[in-house]
Amino acid sequence: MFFRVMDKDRLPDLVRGLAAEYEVIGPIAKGDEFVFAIVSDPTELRLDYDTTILPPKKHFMPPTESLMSFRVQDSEVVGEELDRTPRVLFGLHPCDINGLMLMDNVFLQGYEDPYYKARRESTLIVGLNCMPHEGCFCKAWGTDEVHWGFDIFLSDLGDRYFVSVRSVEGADLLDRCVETRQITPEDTAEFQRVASEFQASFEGQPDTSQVPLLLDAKYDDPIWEELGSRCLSCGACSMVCPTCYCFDVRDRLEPDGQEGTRERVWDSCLYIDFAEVAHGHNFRASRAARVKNRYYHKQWGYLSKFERVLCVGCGRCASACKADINPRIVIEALQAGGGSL
Amino acid sequence: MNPTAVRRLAAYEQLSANPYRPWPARITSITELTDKETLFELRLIDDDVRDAFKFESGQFVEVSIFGVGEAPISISSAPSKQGFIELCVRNAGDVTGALHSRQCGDIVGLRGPFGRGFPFEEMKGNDVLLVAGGLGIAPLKSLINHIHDTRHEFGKVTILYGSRSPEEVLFARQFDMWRHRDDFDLHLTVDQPDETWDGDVGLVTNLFERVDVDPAKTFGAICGPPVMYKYVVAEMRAKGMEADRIYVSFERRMKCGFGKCGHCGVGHQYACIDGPVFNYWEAMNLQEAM
Amino acid sequence: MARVVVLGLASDFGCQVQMTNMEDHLLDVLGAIELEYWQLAASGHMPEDYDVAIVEGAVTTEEHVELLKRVRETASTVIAIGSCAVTGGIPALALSGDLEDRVGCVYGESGALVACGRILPMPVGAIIDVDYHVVGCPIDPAEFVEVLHRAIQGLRDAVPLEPMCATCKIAENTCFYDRGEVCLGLVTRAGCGTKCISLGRPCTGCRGIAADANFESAKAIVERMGADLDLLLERAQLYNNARKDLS
Amino acid sequence: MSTLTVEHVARIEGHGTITVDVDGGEVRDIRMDVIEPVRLFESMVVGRRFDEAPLITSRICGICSPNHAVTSLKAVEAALGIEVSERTQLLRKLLLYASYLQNHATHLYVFAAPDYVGGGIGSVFPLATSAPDVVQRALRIKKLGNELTTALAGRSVHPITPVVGGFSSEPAVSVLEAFVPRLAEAARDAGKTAALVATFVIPTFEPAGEMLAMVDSDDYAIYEGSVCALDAGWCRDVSEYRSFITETVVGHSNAKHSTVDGRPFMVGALPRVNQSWDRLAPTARVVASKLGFRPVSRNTFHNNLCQAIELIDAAERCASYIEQFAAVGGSSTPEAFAIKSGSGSGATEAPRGTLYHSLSIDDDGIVTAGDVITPTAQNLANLEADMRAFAPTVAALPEPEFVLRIEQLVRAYDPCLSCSVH
Ligand SMILES: Cc1cc2nc3c(=O)[nH]c(=O)nc-3n(C[C@H](O)[C@H](O)[C@H](O)COP(=O)(O)OP(=O)(O)OC[C@H]3O[C@@H](n4cnc5c(N)ncnc54)[C@H](O)[C@@H]3O)c2cc1C
Ligand code: SF4
Ligand code: SF4
Ligand code: SF4
Repeated sequence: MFFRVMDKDRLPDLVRGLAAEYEVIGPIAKGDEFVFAIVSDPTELRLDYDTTILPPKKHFMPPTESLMSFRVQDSEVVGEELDRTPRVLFGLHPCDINGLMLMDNVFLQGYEDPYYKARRESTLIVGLNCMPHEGCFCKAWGTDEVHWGFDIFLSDLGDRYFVSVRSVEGADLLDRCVETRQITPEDTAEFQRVASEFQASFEGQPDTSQVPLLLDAKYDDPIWEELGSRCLSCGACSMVCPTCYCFDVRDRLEPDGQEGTRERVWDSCLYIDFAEVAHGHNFRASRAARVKNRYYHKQWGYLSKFERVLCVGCGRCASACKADINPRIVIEALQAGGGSL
Repeated sequence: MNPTAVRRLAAYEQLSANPYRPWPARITSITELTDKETLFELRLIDDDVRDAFKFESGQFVEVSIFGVGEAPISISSAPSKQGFIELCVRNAGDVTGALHSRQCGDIVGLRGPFGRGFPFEEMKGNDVLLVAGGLGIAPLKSLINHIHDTRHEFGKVTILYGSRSPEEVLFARQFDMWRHRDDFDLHLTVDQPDETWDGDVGLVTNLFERVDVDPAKTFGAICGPPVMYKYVVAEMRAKGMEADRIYVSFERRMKCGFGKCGHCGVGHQYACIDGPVFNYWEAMNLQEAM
Repeated sequence: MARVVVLGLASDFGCQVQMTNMEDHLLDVLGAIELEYWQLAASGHMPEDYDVAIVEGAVTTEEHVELLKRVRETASTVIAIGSCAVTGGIPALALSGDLEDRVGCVYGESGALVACGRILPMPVGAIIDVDYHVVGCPIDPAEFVEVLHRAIQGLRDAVPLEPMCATCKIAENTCFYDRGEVCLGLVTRAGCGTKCISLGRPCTGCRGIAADANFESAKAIVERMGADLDLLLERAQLYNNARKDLS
Repeated sequence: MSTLTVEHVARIEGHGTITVDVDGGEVRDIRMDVIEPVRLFESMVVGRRFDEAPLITSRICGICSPNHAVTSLKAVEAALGIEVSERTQLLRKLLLYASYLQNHATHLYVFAAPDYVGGGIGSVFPLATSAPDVVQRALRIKKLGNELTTALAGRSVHPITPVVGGFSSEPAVSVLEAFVPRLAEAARDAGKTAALVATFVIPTFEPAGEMLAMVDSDDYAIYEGSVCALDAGWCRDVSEYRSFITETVVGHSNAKHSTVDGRPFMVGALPRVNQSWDRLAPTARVVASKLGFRPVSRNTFHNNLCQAIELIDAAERCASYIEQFAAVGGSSTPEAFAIKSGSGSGATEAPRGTLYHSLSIDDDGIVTAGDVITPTAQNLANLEADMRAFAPTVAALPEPEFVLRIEQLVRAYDPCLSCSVH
């Protein structure tokens, strides 16, 4: 990794430079909130965003995507396209970059997922530092920082960005698109100051040190029933989660019934039929069992495989959940002995 | 490398390049077993893909019917038989129903094989106690046939198989013949007998009174409806078998078959890649397993 | 090929209009079936025999009841389309209060003349078994075609069981409850792509209450978010007045 | 005496049966029985919140739902004293006209044409093979109308975005502008449609009914204007509709019958073109004239041709509204308003004729009374009068021929029976 400094007023140059070669996707405003969307004009970019409604996973695994198209009559695959559009995801916060790396574990290990892989390989990541907002508990998981998983990373130093360059592509890009300069000792000092300020501004992060242990111990805790009675089984939490990856596969026929598309669509383990098998046996028939599964899978099951927890503490699920089911509160309640929230 | 090997390797790479992509296979034989279950013999159409397709007993394939969907189905034939696979399929919904309406010569899609099968090599030299309930016989049938094909490498082989009624006994004809063999100790039981039934009546667990087990040199293999496992395992344990010598095969909802879609979670494992065959020692520690 | 008839009970024909509103595909769809009777689009008589009956509209007369019974005897497959047919829809609003009063309100003293044979509105499923449901007011043409193909192939009915909020997040909408406004998406069957919400209107529940809705929790949410609970309950009736369990 | 019945007349919206009493070759009586079950909408809005009225009454008719929604909104706004912005009005007009495109195209090609083309083929579907270009043209216009309504209102049936005081969301100008070239094509398609309709062989027929339509001094009236009677020569404010239209319940039909000044009357494309001829888009007038249409025509069968003329007009007008929309400022965001008691009414010209809604609201915004008169309800008395006048002139024809002629007359009205029995 090496470092450069870029004056803030150069930002439009960088974005335009990128846009000449890539589809640039960054945070823009939608109503009172923010979304990642194609940026057609650098002034649309809202680098002051707190969080987005959907995480960047939608650009690697769209909510609905075609796996292949087929002909019914002779069972032939007639089309199978990998999306290799050159893209830049601009302005990702550390939690979301960490989220992507957790997705990578699933989709790039074991059987490689060609669709995910193609998008991942053709996408550059430009990271951006942030300040914790109300719902963040990334620090509790150690996902508040990111040391790889990006091509370049911008840290806001007021009138300039401290640019960390991680990849060759990142370095090339910077060279081609925008004027930067060498870092000075003052820049480094300021960079450190900003980083410390960031660290200091976290308040009341939950203690997650015992989470796997707690989950093991509290499998039959009444807390799960309480959460279950509230849960709408709506799945909103899974949709907005940067690390929820479950999907369903459906065949859709064209109106003439001759050809069709096999599609992958986002699914949620909170839906009632997620674990139902033929003849109606449902391995998680109760809402309580399904809510519990979300926590066990994320903070215990995944951990057992990849030595990380499948949560980056972004707080999106808590704000999407109308039933006020919030992992942070659940963790704190379990830590406090369980029994009720 | 010789040209054939190169070609096979290429086919194999193709097979694994996109694990979502089904390969066309032809239905080469259809045998109705019961009202609801049918045995399908399938052959992958591409020669090289077919040659590259290797599997173990207990593994499954995703059967794909374009326009309808996919369903995980255990391979019922033995790995020792190559060039085709047999699937014993119950008509239980969309895909399995559509498969039942297909005819000999029709083409469907196949992906796989997926999952962990039974530890065949490890079982060699030992006694084997296989317990099946209903359709659970499908994956065990592969193991039984495989053992049959290498019978001399195994000790005592006992099969306990429970069905709801005589009409629902799968592979009845074959088992009928086997009942009179002395290299397989086969016991069939039904819950609801009719006048034609001269075998045992009652749950499959009742059959345990009749079997002698040498726990130190026996492997257990279980597959059946979700409610069955707990009771069968208890019987095996009562016979002194260690948890790590018992293997169970689980059914879960599955979409991809290789650890991505998240549907088949059993505790912290996935039935598709960590199973469907689990060592009971592992399974014991999985929440929601039984 | 499946022989298909299209029948309308009490409705505004909106769903049948939607069936014609897939101009690019209408002929393709018609190529995949044998359309034997469709009063809206073609002259001809209802045939004696057919395979698939597509029924729009709520049941509001004794004649409808008789017709449906005949249909069920004849057709191997019955598809109910639209809220009127599936939940009773807007026509079922007439269930509240007294039918005679209502007739009087609209037709005055001569009401008795027109109300003859009129019964309380019901969904089709209250009279006969329905094999497939296309929900919504109006139905979405693409969803209709999808269900039609499922029916022709004999696949199972596939109305989403879960409520709307996940799709709403996929559409990246700001939740109405964050503004203190009542939205029926909390309990309404998913599958429309949250058209209304994405266009700035809260869900009015036209697809019917989701099979797996948690109505009790929804009520608690509305109160906690400071929205109008009465409004939630009233809105829930709008398309679900034939259900008695929503209060 | 014998009775001839045509049950469930095809290719009209709703269920109706024609009954003809014949005595020794003479037609004694002829009736249009609207067997569409009573739907009681006016009673259903009572007790609901005011903002649900447009949503509920939109379900009176799936074909002209934009008209019902907008008309009901006008009634609510009149009751609450809300003035909507110019931008909102423009969007509403565009919405209504876009729905004309799809309505008239559907009626002319799917409902009416099969009576005339190829010697009465019964449905449009055979044309897909015998005259694919005709079907393609029909679908093109219909699709454009649907897509434009969808762009404006979220879908073509039961609009989503029009709300009390404005729109909950509006399309980007660029989205609408993309329709302009297609509208130009649609105008040409509509011209060809008019030429096709002009080839329909129709009888000379001059019934005696009155004709009512909204008239606006500076626009072809669909969204606003006063109601004018062609023969009587008066114009009245729409809010007085109850004072000039008399509704009566008739024994044989679930729809009420309407009269004005004691006479049956017609509403729809023909009365509109007759009264607003000068305000039609010039191209529409030129095409109509070339095809030999001159106002005033009293021949009911000309209603189809007038629909085709309106199609041309609608295509032209939509394009010009889009242009105006790009230029007009302001906002369509719903106006702020306070809930208070009041009564109000509104009217628009639906494809089938003038549509009236009125509502009374109490202090809490709850509807206490509702009233709707649909175009078909207004037309029914006139339709029966026409049938009585027309039937004897074709009574000598063989029965199938006779029935076809009577059905042609019925379809000329483009009746919407489910609407009529709201
Ligand atoms: C590893 C493994 C091996 C297997 N081996 C075999 C085998 O050898 N032979 C065999 O026959 N089967 C086997 N199965 C089971 C088989 O996969 C299922 O029966 C099959 O997937 C059913 O698919 P389907 O499309 O036919 O049914 P579907 O149409 O998918 O119906 C089944 C599913 O849909 C649910 N469902 C049904 N109706 C509804 C409804 N109205 N609304 C919502 N949900 C509904 C069912 O409960 C179930 O979850 C195996 C399963 C696994 C996991
Ligand atoms: S579980 Fe919730 S907090 Fe954790 S990563 Fe997912 S959305 Fe964010
Ligand atoms: S968002 Fe909340 S209510 Fe919805 S499924 Fe998730 S936990 Fe349940
Ligand atoms: S309640 Fe309504 S607005 Fe909120 S998330 Fe659910 S569907 Fe969307």
